Amino acid sequence: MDAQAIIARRVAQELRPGNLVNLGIGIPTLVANYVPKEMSVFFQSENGLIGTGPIPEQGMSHPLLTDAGGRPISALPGAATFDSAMSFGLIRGGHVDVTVLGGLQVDADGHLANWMIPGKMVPGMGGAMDLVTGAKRVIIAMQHAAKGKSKIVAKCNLPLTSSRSVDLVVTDMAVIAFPGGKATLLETAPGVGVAEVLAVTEAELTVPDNVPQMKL
Amino acid sequence: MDAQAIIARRVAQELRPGNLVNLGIGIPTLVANYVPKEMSVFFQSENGLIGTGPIPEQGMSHPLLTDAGGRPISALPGAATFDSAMSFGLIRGGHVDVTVLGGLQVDADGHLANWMIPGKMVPGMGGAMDLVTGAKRVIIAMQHAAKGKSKIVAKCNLPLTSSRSVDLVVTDMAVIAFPGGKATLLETAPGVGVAEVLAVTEAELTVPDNVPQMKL
Amino acid sequence: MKPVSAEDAVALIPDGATIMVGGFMGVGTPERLLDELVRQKKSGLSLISNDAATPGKGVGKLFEGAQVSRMIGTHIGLNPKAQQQMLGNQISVDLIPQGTFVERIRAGGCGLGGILTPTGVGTLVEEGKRKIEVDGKPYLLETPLRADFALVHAFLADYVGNLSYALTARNFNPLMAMAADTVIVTAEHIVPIGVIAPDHVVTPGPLVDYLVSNG
Amino acid sequence: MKPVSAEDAVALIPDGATIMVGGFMGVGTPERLLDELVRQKKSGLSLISNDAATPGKGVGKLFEGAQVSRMIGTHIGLNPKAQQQMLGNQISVDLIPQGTFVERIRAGGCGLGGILTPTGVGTLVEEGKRKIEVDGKPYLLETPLRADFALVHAFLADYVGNLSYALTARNFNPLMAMAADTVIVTAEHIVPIGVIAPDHVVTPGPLVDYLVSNG
Repeated sequence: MDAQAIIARRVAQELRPGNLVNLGIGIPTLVANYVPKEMSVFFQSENGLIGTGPIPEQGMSHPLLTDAGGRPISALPGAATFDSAMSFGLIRGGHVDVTVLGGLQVDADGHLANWMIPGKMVPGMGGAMDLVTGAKRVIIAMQHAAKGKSKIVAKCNLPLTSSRSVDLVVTDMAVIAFPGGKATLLETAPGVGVAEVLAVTEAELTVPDNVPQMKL
Repeated sequence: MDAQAIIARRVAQELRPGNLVNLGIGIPTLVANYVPKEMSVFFQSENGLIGTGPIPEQGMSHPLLTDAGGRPISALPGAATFDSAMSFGLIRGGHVDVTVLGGLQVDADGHLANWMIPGKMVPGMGGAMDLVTGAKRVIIAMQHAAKGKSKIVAKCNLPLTSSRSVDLVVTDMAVIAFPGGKATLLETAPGVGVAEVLAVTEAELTVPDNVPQMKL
Repeated sequence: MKPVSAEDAVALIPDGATIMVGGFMGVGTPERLLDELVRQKKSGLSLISNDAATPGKGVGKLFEGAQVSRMIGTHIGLNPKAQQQMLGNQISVDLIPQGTFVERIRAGGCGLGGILTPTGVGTLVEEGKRKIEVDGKPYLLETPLRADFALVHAFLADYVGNLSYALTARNFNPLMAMAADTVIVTAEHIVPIGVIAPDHVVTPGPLVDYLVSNG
Repeated sequence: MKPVSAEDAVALIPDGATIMVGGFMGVGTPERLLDELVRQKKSGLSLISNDAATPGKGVGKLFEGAQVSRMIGTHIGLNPKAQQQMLGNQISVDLIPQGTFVERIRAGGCGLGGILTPTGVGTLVEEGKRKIEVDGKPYLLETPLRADFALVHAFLADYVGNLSYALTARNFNPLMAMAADTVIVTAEHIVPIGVIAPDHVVTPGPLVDYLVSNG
């Protein structure tokens, strides 16, 4: 299983029947592929849709039905569309049960940086700040390290996305939560040992006596 | 013509084609009866409708289509319904061109009191404060005097409805505006002289050289 | 969304709960839930509703058995029972401008800390409120309203809880459906998925906790 | 509402005007008005739009001839032209969170002096903004956004200007239709009165100043 599949598959296990879920672009988008068919989960697209379905078959897409990146999508039976004020009312108002987003850095107390690298092109935060601030549960799906550097850092040096801490980080190596505001290693990826995770993690991790491996 | 008909007929002359108009209860409601049939004016009912029509014929009313007093109404072709946030977004946002409301007192600088008499039962302000604060043009339709006392007062002693001054007052005796913040007599009712108006008006009125009579 | 009977839905509401009830002069009010609140003699309720309707209609029913201890609304002029109880200090009543009322509910449902409105500036309404200037103009800071339960009435509800409303019965219902911990809905018609087109859904299903079955 | 040609509608817009344009990544954008803005070489525009779309699509068209001098939006990442012009300081860009962006437009259209949002607290976004506590929680005061012109794209428009929208092309359009001095609308279909049922009207006709005729 490649790194992205490990992450997406593990995150999918966090979703519960009936959840309203918003998936960010990149790895988070893949999560939808691993939700069991028999489980009804509502996916929101923040450009104004609940009930996002898979990419339509050739010739079946409609130019007025797209995801937040402008790509054609389909809508499932029971879908609902709405304006952007409603969309962000849902997000900021705590009606979105889970958001899954990518990250640049998450630090030891769960703060996230995922929208800006000073000195580089700043595309804009889009809906990320509202999602992290407002969703009931925030899950970060990202590689554990990039270019050999840990993305789980002691303290974010990139600009924060929100003053609110995230709830869970799922990487290709580990699952990390923040009980009591402390980064805690909950699981490791299949074939990855605790020591291996600690060796590539800049943040100090609390390690419980028993750290199971992800069941994928 | 009775007092109410004089007032309603004169107020109707203030409406312009295409205007979005909100009429309060009482005399203001009668204004709709005097709008020329060929003139298209949109009436808003603040419980969520643009396109308010007359009382439906016997057996044609619908329990889910009422005015703000809960009475059955009809809807004209081209009507639109919406929620209360939209309804008051229209009102407070200046999208209502004209509101016509009843008054208890209007004073020399155009301030209105129309929602509360201290010591008496206070029913609540409903939508009145938003209408007076937000509508583009506020017209007060009321009797000139009640129980022998002028309702055009020097200074309101009843609680104000808004810090915003009204634009026009139409009574059974006179039309009064507030150019430069000063109550000014624009017209008198048919058969009513300027002196007669001044005699029953507590507020000091500016009287131009020429005060025509209402053309009804 | 869970299907539920009116009886079981109302049984979830404890005495003393804060309830938001949709409707404008009883139009668009979930009457079956109010009948059940009366039958189950729920008491000490804090009621957030535009008005007190009329005796025997909508939320008006709650005043006959004095089930309301506090009310936040905009107008109670057409319910003599509610007026008597207010004048007799049996219920405390907060009367606020209607545009402010609905924006406070919207703020509660949309995660805002409040809104600034010009309505009420320079009147009795500004008492005790923070006044904030923006671009030299004064506004009142009005804070969010939320409830333990929202009792909502829709015209159509589909099997996943998507709701649409009819005519002037929409009013406060879609706003309240976002501003309570638990949302209970009655609908005139419960219909299969797809009967309400996506563009016509006003309240998306995930906002609805309980849909009262139609017998 | 007045019927108008795209050419005449855009002729109303002076150089240097502030325009709000509906759409999300070019979906739900009034393309004919943008084509006309390009053809008439309007310049120095202040653009309020969620994003910069992509080159050649939606508001993206305005960046090719450098017609924008200022932009307020939430994301410009997919339009290299807009990025270049931002990095080259040819345009000043205010990037703000999307939920804040739409609430500011709504506030502008609904007569609010602002809203309090938790979004952005403790981040770079709070710079220069008033922070206000409500019930012990900090919020940012975000002020209204309005424009001289709103360019709105609907799916259906009827003869009195009532509008409805399709699928994800609704997005910012109904909010912008309330927040500008002059509202210009294009619609995929112009239909007789009554084709859009009252309950399905999203933008009531009186909000529309000009409806662009369909050839």
